[in-house]
Amino acid sequence: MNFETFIFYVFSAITVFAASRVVSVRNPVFAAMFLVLTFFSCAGIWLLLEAEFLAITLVLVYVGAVMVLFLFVVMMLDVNVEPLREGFVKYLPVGLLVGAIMFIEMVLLIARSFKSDSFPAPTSAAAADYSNTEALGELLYSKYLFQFEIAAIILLVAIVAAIALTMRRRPDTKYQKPAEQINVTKADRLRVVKMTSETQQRNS
Amino acid sequence: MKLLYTLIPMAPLLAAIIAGFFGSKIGRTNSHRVTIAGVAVAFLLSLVVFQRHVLGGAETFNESLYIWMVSGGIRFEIGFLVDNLTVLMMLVVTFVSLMVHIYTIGYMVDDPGYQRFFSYISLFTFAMLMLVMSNNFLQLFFGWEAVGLVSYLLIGFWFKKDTAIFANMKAFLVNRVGDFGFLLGIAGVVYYTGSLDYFDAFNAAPAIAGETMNLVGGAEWSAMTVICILLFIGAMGKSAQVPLHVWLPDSMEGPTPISALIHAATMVTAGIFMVARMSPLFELSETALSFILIIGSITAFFMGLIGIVQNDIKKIVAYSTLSQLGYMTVALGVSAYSAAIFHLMTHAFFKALLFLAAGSVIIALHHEQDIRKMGGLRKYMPITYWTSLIGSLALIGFPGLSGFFSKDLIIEAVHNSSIPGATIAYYAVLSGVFITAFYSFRLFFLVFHGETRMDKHTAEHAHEPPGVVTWPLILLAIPSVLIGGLTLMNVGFGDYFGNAIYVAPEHDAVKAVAGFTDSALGMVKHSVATLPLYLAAAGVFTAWLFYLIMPSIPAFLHDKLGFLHRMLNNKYGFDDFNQLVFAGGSVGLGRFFWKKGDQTLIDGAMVNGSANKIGSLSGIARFMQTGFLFHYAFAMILGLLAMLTWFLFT
Amino acid sequence: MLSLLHFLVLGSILFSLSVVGIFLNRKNVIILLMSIELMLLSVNLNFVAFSHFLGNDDGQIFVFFILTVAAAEAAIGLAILVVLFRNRQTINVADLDQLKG
Amino acid sequence: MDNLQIATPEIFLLSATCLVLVIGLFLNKEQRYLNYWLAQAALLVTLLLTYNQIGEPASTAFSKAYAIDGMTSTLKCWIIAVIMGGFLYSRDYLNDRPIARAEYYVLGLFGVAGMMIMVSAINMLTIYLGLELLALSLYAMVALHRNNAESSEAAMKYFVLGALASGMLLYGMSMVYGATGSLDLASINTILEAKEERSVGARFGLVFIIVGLAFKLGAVPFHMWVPDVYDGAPTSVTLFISTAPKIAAFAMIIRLLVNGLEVLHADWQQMMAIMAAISMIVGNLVAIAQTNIKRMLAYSTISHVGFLLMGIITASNEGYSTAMFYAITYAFTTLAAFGVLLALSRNGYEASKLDDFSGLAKRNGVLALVMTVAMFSLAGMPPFVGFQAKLAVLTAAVGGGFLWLAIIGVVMSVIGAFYYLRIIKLMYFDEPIDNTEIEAAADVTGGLAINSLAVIALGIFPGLIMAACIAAFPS
Amino acid sequence: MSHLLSLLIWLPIIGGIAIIVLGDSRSRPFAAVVSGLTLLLSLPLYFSFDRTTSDMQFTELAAWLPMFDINYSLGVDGISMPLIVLTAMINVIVVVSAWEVIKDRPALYMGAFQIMTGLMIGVFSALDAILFYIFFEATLIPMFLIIGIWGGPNRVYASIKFFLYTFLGSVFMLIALIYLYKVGGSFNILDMHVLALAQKPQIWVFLAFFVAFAVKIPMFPVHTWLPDAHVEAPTAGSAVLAAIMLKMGGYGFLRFSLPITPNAAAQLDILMIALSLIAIVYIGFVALAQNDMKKLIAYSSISHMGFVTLGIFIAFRLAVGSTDPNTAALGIEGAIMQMVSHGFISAAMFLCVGVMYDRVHSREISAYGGVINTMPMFGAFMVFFAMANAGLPGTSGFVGEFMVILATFKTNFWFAALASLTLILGAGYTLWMVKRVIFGEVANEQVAALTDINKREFWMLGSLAVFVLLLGLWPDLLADVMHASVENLVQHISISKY
Repeated sequence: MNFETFIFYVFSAITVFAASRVVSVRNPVFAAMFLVLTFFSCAGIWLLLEAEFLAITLVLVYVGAVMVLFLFVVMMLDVNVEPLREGFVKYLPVGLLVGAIMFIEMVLLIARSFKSDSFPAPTSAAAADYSNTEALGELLYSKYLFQFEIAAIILLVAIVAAIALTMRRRPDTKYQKPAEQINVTKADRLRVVKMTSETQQRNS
Repeated sequence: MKLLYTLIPMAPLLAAIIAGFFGSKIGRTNSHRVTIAGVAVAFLLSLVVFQRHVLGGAETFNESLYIWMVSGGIRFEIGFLVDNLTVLMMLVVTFVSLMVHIYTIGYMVDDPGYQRFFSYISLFTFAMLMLVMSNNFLQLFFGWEAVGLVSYLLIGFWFKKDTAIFANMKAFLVNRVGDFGFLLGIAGVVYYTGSLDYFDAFNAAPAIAGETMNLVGGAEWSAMTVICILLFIGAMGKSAQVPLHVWLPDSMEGPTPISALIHAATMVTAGIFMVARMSPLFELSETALSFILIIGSITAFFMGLIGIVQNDIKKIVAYSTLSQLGYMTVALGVSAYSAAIFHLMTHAFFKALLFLAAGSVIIALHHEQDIRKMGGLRKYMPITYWTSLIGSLALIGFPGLSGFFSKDLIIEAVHNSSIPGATIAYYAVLSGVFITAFYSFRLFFLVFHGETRMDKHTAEHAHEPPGVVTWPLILLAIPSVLIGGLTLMNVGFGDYFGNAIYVAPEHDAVKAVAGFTDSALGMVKHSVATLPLYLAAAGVFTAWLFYLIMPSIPAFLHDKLGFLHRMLNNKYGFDDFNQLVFAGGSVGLGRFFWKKGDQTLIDGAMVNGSANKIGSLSGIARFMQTGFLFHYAFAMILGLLAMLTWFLFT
Repeated sequence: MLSLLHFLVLGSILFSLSVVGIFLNRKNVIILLMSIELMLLSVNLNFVAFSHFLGNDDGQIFVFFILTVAAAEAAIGLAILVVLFRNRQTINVADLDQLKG
Repeated sequence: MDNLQIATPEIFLLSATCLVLVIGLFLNKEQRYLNYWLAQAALLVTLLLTYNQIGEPASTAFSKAYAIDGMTSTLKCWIIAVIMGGFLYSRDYLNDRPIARAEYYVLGLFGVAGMMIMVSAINMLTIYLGLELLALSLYAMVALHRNNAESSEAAMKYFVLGALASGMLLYGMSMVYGATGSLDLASINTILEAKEERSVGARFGLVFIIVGLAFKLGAVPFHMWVPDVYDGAPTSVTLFISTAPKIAAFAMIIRLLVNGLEVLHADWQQMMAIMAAISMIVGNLVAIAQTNIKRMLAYSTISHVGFLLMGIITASNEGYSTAMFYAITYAFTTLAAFGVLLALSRNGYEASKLDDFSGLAKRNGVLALVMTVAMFSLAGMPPFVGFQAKLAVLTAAVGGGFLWLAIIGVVMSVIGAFYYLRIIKLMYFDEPIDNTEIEAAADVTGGLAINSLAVIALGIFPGLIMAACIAAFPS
Repeated sequence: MSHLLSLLIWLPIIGGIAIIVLGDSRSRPFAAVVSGLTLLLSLPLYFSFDRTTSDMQFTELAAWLPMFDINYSLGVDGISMPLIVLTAMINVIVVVSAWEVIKDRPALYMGAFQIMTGLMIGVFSALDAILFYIFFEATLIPMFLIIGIWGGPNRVYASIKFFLYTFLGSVFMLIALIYLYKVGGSFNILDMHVLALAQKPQIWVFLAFFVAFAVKIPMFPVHTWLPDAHVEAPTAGSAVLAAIMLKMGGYGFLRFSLPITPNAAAQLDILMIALSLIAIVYIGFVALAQNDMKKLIAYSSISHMGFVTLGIFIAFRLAVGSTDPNTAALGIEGAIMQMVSHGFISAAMFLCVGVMYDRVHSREISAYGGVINTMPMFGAFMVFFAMANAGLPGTSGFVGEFMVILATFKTNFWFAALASLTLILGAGYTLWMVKRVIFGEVANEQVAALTDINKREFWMLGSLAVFVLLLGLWPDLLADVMHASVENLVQHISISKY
């Protein structure tokens, strides 16, 4: 077992542990934190695979933005987590069984599909001046320019959608409207009511 | 010539159409004028035909009028076959019809359906003529059914009477049972001979005499026997042979003229005519003849018996008709076709006479038909009395009158026949003579003799009906007396028919009779030495004794032989049986099929059942859509898992 | 020596864990979403591994876009969650059963 | 043609959409109707631009990310046309509710762009992005009726399941990429043809890809979002989801399974055949029990997906063109049905119960007639186009050896006829429960009339579209 | 190349649409014009029909869907032509019958019938299988609406049952047609006739066709939609249903089952014959038990259609074994005869019931009695048509039954005997109804208040009576035109297709 392999197993262990905690802790906040851990360790594995740019992006974008968003929402909604855990134990065997079958089948199929001899590890490591970021950047802005634009649109959709869905004028918020305040006339505010005197009223 | 033959049936048809469709426009008088003219033309032209064929010895006429259809190599045609047999039938039909037409003027004078009635009877004359003049099975069946239709219409002529409309439906349906056989018989003829034409079929018949068909199990039946019996079943329906006789007594619900014309003189004899016409076929099957013989003798004997206990004047005559039809059938059974036709002819006259006379009585008594409420009418209506007497004597076979010749000929023929069953038949027809005489004169004595049992009012108004009624009686009485003697040697012994009737030499019972009678007079003389005459005399005497001299005897017998009386009164239970088993059974079966088969099994279990199944399945399937997001996700994951598994193992 | 299989198996473990997560946390939408994030992570791992072993950067580009889209997805998803919570005062999946049948 | 020319319609549409978005910010309540007209104008121009591309020779752009070929322009034209119709029918519905904002139209237009991208994409990445563009727009649109609990519930379900499906699709794509080393569909097919040992991995990925596709189409057992989303979404959005995206999904299937993985057709044929059969059975069966028309139409969609798949599984050009025909005709037939439903929902009243159709013939004869035509067409009765579509896919299926599937299909369509007939029965045989006259705007009525006439005309002369479908997949 | 058939199809369809568009006020005269013109146009079909050839005549051909080789191909032979003329005739009667009676949405009513007429003519003249199927199915739509909108109290159940039942049957035919197309490469019916098929596919194709046409005609045990549909349908709907729509099933057997799958007969003919006989006898009994006039006539229709199928499938026995092709022709011609004749008679019977229903608003037999007292002219018609229904010689009802019985006798005596039972049963249920409804004393006040038929009704029933009589007295008018085609058909089915 060389060092790389060791590192791989360490990170893998952390990843698997963290991922299993994500799905098994009771508090969503902890789940989010374990997810962050998963991402971190995964980023480490990606580094092993010479995907430096993505590893960084994963940490920055995912952990820095998406997971924070998750946490933000979790806290904002302040949900009572107890009822959400109902049936956890009841479904544990089923979930594990399904997961196990899924895992076994996938491994069998993967093993059948991607035999190591047909996918040899790259013989030589990249040159020292090779920049993964640069390589990706070049691809992104040439070959994948069109997709890049679409991605931009998708983000725009997300913005529009998020705003359209969540931004609201609270009806109980009070606003000042200076223009209207100035334009007020006497008639708007004052009303002279004609009424009979109280004595007459009593007599009638 | 074709035109002449065509004109004979067409004249009454035209008259029927005029009276039927425009009757209300042209009025009553014109209606009867036009129909009588139509029938008269037919009668006169029939005389011309008689002159040409019988006297002039013209060739048999056999031509098609038009091609009805050609299909499957079979020609369906409408055409005429005129030979001596046809001529005889034409004369009888047109003559009796003419008489009835005239008679109707008087009989139906008060009826609101006057024009309709004339239209019907003219239509009937047309249909009957088409039947007898046919040269093929198709047209025969046409006429067969057409007369049935008119009979249906006429029995139900008084459509408000429940009994009448029941009777007409019954008549039609019972006839249909006969037609069921008849049609199959025709189909058989077509199958084996490939033609509907009489002559083609007759010519082909001997060749297929040996053919057999497998009906039930392994037994092979002679095809000819099957065909002949089937055809005869048709005749049983139309000619009211046991057990299909049940409609005829009920048909007396119709106006009396049609009882005379249709249910005595002409239509009911169509079966007899048909079998005679088919003699080349029937001669090929002794079994069929035997069957006919048995059926005929049963009818002749047992129906006569019922006549004894009836009290309705028309019913008595009707049972007498049944019995006489039995005689004719017996004659057919022993291959004495000529005798059968001979009796048909004489019977047509005297039975029409008897019916019309009965009608005359009925008119006189304001539609009273119960003979127990008559009596002593002789003094009120002499013409009716005398013509009735003639008719009755002719019926019982008083020597010299027409019925005597024909009936004795039949009895002798049966006596001489070697067809299986002839012995029984002989005794049946012989005892029938006594019975006939007895009920005929029971009727006669009760109506015309003895004390007047009518209420006073009726008695005062009883008188001889007008000339239109009496003249037909007189005109029918003449042939009733004479026709037998005149035509015995020709018609009775069959020389007259020439090729029209074929009798196999070994069956020829009439020839054997001819051995000891050489003339009409000779037969009269001979009769003195035979049993029938004495039996008839005994019958008359017994009737006289019972009903005029010692009325206590019938009452005594009634008490002592109650079961017999009841049985006869119930007509051996045929009606009840039919009503219960066939009518009730069919409707019950239909209801069972409908409720259990259609509604419960097919609709309930299969159609709606499957619909309901689908509906409930749908309801169950609907529950799988629980609304829970995780279930949806589970479904997707399990779907994926299933596909993976499937993929793993292929 | 690390082979492609190592990484793919790790990916399949993550995938299976996400499936288990869906089964176990069926009532909590947020953890459901996190499970799906795990699934995406396994996909990304696959892509990166393939990219490495094939010597082909297209896979990494794909991962880049998946990350982008996932971010957008998360934004919209959480927005919907917020809307839902405002309407229902709950994010319990078991309460989301007005639509069924 | 160079890159930009090929993508002109999309580029225009996206720019126009941004414009609509910006202009929308400056419109006050009274001017909001302009959103509608702007969106329609954008679509119209896009339609013209796309129409202009019909008949252009096949070519690719952006490093083989994007293409026009036989089917693209036709499908896009129909997508745009259907959505234009959808906007027309939805207009008054939206105006009556607090959703008629610029965002609605903007999201809709983005969705159209996503669909157009899905149609033209010939690269797995592009397909994924197009798909997500559409999906994200739809999630948002479903939830757009913010104060409506059902809408948000539906959106939540749609979103979670959609994300799950995307995850699975992506997993499949990763495997295909791993097996072939390419994202480009054409090269994938070439590589798989050349190197058979690679196909095992691709087949493994195929399973996941099929799940993703099946979800998008709504095939059983990945259909469960369909009824709930159809039901919960605002009717105008339901219309949107149920029409054009089916065309786009069809295109996506063609791209992935045919352009990319046709070598593996033996595998996906069988899987999808079974899915088609179950979809037809479940869709029709459950539709019978529905009392809500939107849910009923949802299950009807599921069953129609089965028919659509029937054409594709034959893995023959004949089958593809018939499926294409099916997708297009299904889209605009459903359009008419939802158009009527929208016309019935007025002023806060949500027409969704079957009983809302009671006696419609007496309340508004034209609407009833349009609905009748749509229902008969969906039931597959001649002479409506639904029959021609069914005939076409059945012919393909029988020709492809899927006789058993064809028989299941026709038997199920008989069961399906029942619930379509029930609507007609309600409209014509029953008396109205509510007697208020229903008035639809003249242009809406006109649009519905043209729509239903098209259903009839194409039923009688299916060659008008069929020719284009055949040309898209020349054999 | 004439466009007569096209005109016959499209004139009523377009006319029908125009009627609906023009609205209620002008619908009646307009419908009269459309139906009259259609009838006029149909006459040349009969009079300039070439009786010497079995080829299709008045053919039209236009490419329609070239990709599937589907053509707009029309033509008639001696089998289809009479049915087209019959359709045009009944159509006129329908318009007349509804003239004053239909008050609710008359334009839609008239329009629907005109459209249906066009579609039905299309069914009988299509030479392309898909074209045939389209017309065949499309007729369901107007009929569904007619039953559902103007029908009786249970109309919803009846109309949906009618629709689904027949729809279920015909989809199998669609599959069979597609299969044949895939095997033979053509949707042309005449090409299918000469297509060689092995035994097994033949049986399956035969069964598929069987389901479609058996439901339509209808045969036992898939007949139960008919009584419901008939009972609930408005008068003219019942008339058209019985007179024309059922014939589409018989026509289908002749045009598809017989020539395309003759060898399947070797194994299935006995089943077909058995079902036909059950229809004749079993349904005859069921009819006897009915209390509702329309139901009774509906059951009688099924029973009569039993003769059609019997005649048709007897041909299998006779022609395929090649014992007697001539008689096979007799059976088939008998079947066609029966179809045309039943077209007139059943229409007339339903119209008769309709005449009474319009006045009393009841179809129960027990609600009537002694109708002839107040409606003598009507009573005469009713009795006449009842007799025709019972197969009285001289009316057209006899001809077909007679021919079929003659033909059946050749296969088996007992078959013929069972078939002949209809003589008794048919007369039984028809006359029993007549007895209870028409004859007798006036049963109640409603009957007493009846008025006899008016001129319109007189001409309506009268013209039908004329045809019933004409065909009964001179069936050669009809038989003559079909000989060549039927002989060709018989020759065709006597050749094995392996």
